[in-house]
Amino acid sequence: MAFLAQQEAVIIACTCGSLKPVCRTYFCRHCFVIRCGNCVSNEVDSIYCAFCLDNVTCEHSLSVRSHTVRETTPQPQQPPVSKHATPSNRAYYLACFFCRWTSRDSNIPDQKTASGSWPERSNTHSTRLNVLLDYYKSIGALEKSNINIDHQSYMKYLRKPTHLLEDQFGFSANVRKQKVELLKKKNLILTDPHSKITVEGSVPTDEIEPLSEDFITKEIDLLSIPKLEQRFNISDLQPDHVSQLMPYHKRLMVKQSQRCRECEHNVCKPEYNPSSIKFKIQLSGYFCIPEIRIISYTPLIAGQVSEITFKICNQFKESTTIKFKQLPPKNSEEDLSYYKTLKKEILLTDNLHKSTILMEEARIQEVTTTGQLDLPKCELVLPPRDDAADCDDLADNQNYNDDPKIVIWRKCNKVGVRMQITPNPDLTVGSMVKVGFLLNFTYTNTLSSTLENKQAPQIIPVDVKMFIDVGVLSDETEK
Amino acid sequence: MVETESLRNTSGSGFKVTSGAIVCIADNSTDMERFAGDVTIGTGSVLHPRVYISANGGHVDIGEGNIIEEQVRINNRLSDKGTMVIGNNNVFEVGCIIEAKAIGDNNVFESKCYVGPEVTIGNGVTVGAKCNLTAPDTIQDLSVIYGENCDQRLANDKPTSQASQREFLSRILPNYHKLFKPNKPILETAALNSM
Amino acid sequence: MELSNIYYDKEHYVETASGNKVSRKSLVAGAQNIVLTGKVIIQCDAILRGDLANIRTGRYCIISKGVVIRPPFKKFAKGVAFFPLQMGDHVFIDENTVVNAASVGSYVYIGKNVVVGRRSILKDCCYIADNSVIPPETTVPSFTKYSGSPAAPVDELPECTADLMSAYTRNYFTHFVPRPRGPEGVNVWEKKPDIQALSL
Amino acid sequence: MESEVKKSMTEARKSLKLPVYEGLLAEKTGVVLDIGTKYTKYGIFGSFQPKGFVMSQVKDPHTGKVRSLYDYKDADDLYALLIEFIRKIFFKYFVTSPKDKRIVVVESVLTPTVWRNTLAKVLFKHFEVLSLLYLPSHLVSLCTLGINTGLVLDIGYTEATLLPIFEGVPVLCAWKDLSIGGKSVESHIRTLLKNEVESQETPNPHLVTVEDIENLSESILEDIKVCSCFVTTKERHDEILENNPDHKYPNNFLYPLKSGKKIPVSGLLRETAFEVLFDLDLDMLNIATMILDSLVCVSRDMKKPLAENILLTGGTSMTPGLKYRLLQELRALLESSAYKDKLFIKNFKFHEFPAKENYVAWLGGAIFAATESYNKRAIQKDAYLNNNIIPDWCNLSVNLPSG
Repeated sequence: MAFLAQQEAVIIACTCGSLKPVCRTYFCRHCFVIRCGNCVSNEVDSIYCAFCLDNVTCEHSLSVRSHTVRETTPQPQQPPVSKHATPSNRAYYLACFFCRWTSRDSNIPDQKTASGSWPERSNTHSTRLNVLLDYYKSIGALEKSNINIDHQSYMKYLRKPTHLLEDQFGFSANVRKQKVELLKKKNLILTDPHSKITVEGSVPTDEIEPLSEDFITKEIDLLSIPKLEQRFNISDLQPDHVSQLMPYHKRLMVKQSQRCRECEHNVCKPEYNPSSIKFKIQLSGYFCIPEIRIISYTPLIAGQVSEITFKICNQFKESTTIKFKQLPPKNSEEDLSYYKTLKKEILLTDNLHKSTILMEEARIQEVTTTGQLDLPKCELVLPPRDDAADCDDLADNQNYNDDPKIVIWRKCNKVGVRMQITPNPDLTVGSMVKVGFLLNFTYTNTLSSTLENKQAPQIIPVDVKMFIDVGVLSDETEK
Repeated sequence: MVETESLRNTSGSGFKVTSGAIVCIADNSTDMERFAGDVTIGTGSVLHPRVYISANGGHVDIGEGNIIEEQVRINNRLSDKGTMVIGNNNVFEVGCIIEAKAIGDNNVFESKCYVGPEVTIGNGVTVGAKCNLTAPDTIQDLSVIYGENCDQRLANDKPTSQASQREFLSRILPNYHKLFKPNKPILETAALNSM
Repeated sequence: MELSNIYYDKEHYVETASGNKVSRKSLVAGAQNIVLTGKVIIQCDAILRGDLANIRTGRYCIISKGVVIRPPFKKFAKGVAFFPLQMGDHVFIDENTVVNAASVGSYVYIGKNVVVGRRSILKDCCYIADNSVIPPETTVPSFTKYSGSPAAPVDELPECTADLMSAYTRNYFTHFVPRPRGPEGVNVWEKKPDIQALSL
Repeated sequence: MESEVKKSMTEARKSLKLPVYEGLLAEKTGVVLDIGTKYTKYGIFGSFQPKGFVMSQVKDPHTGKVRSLYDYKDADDLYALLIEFIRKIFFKYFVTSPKDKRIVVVESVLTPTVWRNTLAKVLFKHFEVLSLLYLPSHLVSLCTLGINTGLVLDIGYTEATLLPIFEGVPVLCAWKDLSIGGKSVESHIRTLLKNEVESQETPNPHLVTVEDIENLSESILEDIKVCSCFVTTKERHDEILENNPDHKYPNNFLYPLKSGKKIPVSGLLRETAFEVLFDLDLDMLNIATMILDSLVCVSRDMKKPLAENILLTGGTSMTPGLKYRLLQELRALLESSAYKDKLFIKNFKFHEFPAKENYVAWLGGAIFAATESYNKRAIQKDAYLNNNIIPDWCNLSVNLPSG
């Protein structure tokens, strides 16, 4: 993604250990930790047809969830084709605007109405399969009803049907006994007055049709042979000639919402309406975590100091104070405590049934940094994001006691920072210089102040591990 | 009965527009080299602005009732310096590059497709958007070339006629564009335009 | 990586009162039918076919080199009609793309060499990858990335796409600056980085 | 005109809202997965055909490269791959969240423990499914026929596996497997193509070069295999071996590539590509000997019922002519000295499925999952979270008589 790729040079480590670009993370305003797609629970909010953008959930009952467009390849609809002007005489057929397939190609009769009534094909074997399904269902039901008789011994048998048969010279006595029992049970099933369902097993045959002569005599006509993918779209037929291809249902799409697994609050919840891009709750990391971008850097040479400038931008609606810290050494206690393992909790609900929530362990992804960043010791204060101020060119710099060696400019909620970078001396030319640091920023919790009245907003320091792909190492001689 | 008149352009070769054809000139006249060499455009054909036709390799003969949209490049690159014949009622959509040996009637060349010099196109063929035809081949009638891998299939009907679009365009385009008049030399039109 | 400045030659561009920057080398046909709401960039060799039907763009639309914006047509029993083409705010269209859509929403990114088919509808916040072909009459829903020919959804976009796109097009607009001329007539930028120029 | 435009637009919009909506998961139902080495079959409990086929591969979230699920480095790597894959299946194809859903996974009896455990971990811990049941693919294939005894030979993409089932009990000691399948056929096609291109005397600029063949993607080889190759009869194969001048090869054809170049595919290739299934390998094994060797292993009273209830499953077994040829080979081998006195059978019989062979195992799983037996056998979420164990036939802790 070109415009997102700019973001992807800067990667942050989520609390769960996954590495994500900032825009793919969330910030839970109840737990005050960073979350990402891997450590939130994704929920389906609404389902819609990507084609007509009709929402097919909520109040609609299952039976009327009936919006989907059919297609073979991308198959939109072609409405009227008939030359007759009166609507009653119009005929409709399906057509693909991409490959010009039409439903007439597959001998599907034209329809009188534009929507609906397209013939739905059923599995050719459905009669037989229904019989089989009923049969196995009756066995299953019987198995359930016999539960009191000898469920335990039966289960014991079922659970270890195989490993006792290692003796290749026949059944051991034990197995034979069990087999007799099994047969008894089978008879029981088949003679049970409650279920008279029996099934005729398939009849094997030794008359196999020989290879058709066509393969040897006929020319290959590639235009008439469908691709495997096209065959799979009609899984029960898997036709071998294009004239048998059928339209298939277009896939629906989902709108997902994300929920923090620890506190069960939503971190992101879109509006139901599929064409809306608004959110009821939107706690993307992009809006809370200060955004860092590289502006420029002098050529990177192994073991030598170069200069790099960053733009740091506060997208949050409250001001924030940021500090830079070195990454803790790998697998140190400090490091591991950063990756907060999601705890396993057992809740007791009303009826004293245990229900378990939250169970995933952190998956720490190793990052090897290949350069050292000389981090400024001072704190930086970033003013809040103010969309109106963007137009105002007279931003004042006086209020901040910035070290001019570090802060090179300020503009609204953005600040330009200069740092020294030293790529590792053993790095080879052309490899990526990656640096990492711990960014500590303050998050102002406005939620608590509004809820619990007149309490000063809570200011929470948050650590985030940042890794930046600065650029490739240049050749010393080129300088 | 169709009258044609030979015109001269900067490269000094013939550019013939049959009366009834509509050739739009782009607003700014920087593109004099848009039509180079011997080009004949049949009656009822509509050329949108910024079409490039190069007949430097040999004559280009465009038939009747074709629609040629902007950014289309038609190049005669035939190895034998022969005439490139384009039939009637074809549609060349935005940005396609045509170097074909011969083209029949009622074909559609969708946006940004490419037809190479060793390809012969039959009738009623659709070349899909961004499809490339480079290998020497004769594309049979009613073929449809489509998709990422330039898959081919046979349609059972020719593409729908574009006569109504052509009619609409020939009504609307003269209101907005300087036209290349069959009875005026291109130099004069261009001069008018740059004023 | 922050965008670096994109330079244009001042004499080749017309700047309107509402901040639109239109290349003289582009072709804007039927200008009376075209509305550019402001801060729109139209680069050289781009073609806008306002002669066929109305075209309306929102603010901060970037139309790169060689792009064709063309209202789509539809056939009826009684002839042909070209439909007006609507475009939202913060739309970026990369080089040599053909847009035949009926409407393009806001915060839309369309890559290089894309063909957007007739009467297709690109909803707000969608992304069309380079070299894709959107078949005619397709609807591209919000927060999806479409790619391939025929284009199909391949990915989802982050929830903050609207902000990312608006930051991107604003940034592009501020970095789209006239080529500075030093005393020797060479590019000043190459000699000394102008930090202020990059500060937005 | 304008009113016409408007009218047509509304009409078009109306017509787009076509009906027929394909199943969201209802409350009581669940999802059956058969994750094959090449294609994964997915569908709903009790339905008669899979909702779809999808390649068993995902885009690596970090490198962006497409990777097969079976190319995992270790359990952690597999965990990450499976998360992506299961997410794709549920959110893209089933448009629903797997949370609190019932799942059936159809798998081979010899699936590696790490695979089973990791998949269970992904489903329970990451996606919080309600219950999970692993079903052995060979065993459930019988459910599609309503029989209890059968010799199931599954010829898949990377390997052919065989397991006899007698009265519903897998006879594990007669298990056979051989690493031949669709993949070996494809690599054989590549070799044959290379030979053909090399043997051309005058290089044709419009035909592919040896290099092109080496770089040919697997999907193109697969397409050549599917659209043109077949299993020839034993008689014709013998003719080819004898170099019989009267042998009439099938037609050659040119397979066009996107680059404009063409691949010459000869009749010889079309006819012999599948011979890798029947050529004896170093251990003198092929798919026919697998069946016979397995029959040798089982006790005498099982031989005849098994030989007369052969089930051929797996995508590769759909190849035209394969079943006929296999029967021919079996009959010929029965007369050979190696098997003549060991087997006391006269005939072989095959079953026809009410389905396509490549999703038979899935169908068996779907039928089984629709019964009450599912709830009894499935591992429930709470049970898994308490002890983190997936019962397995080879795990003693769950198979002790007291358990």
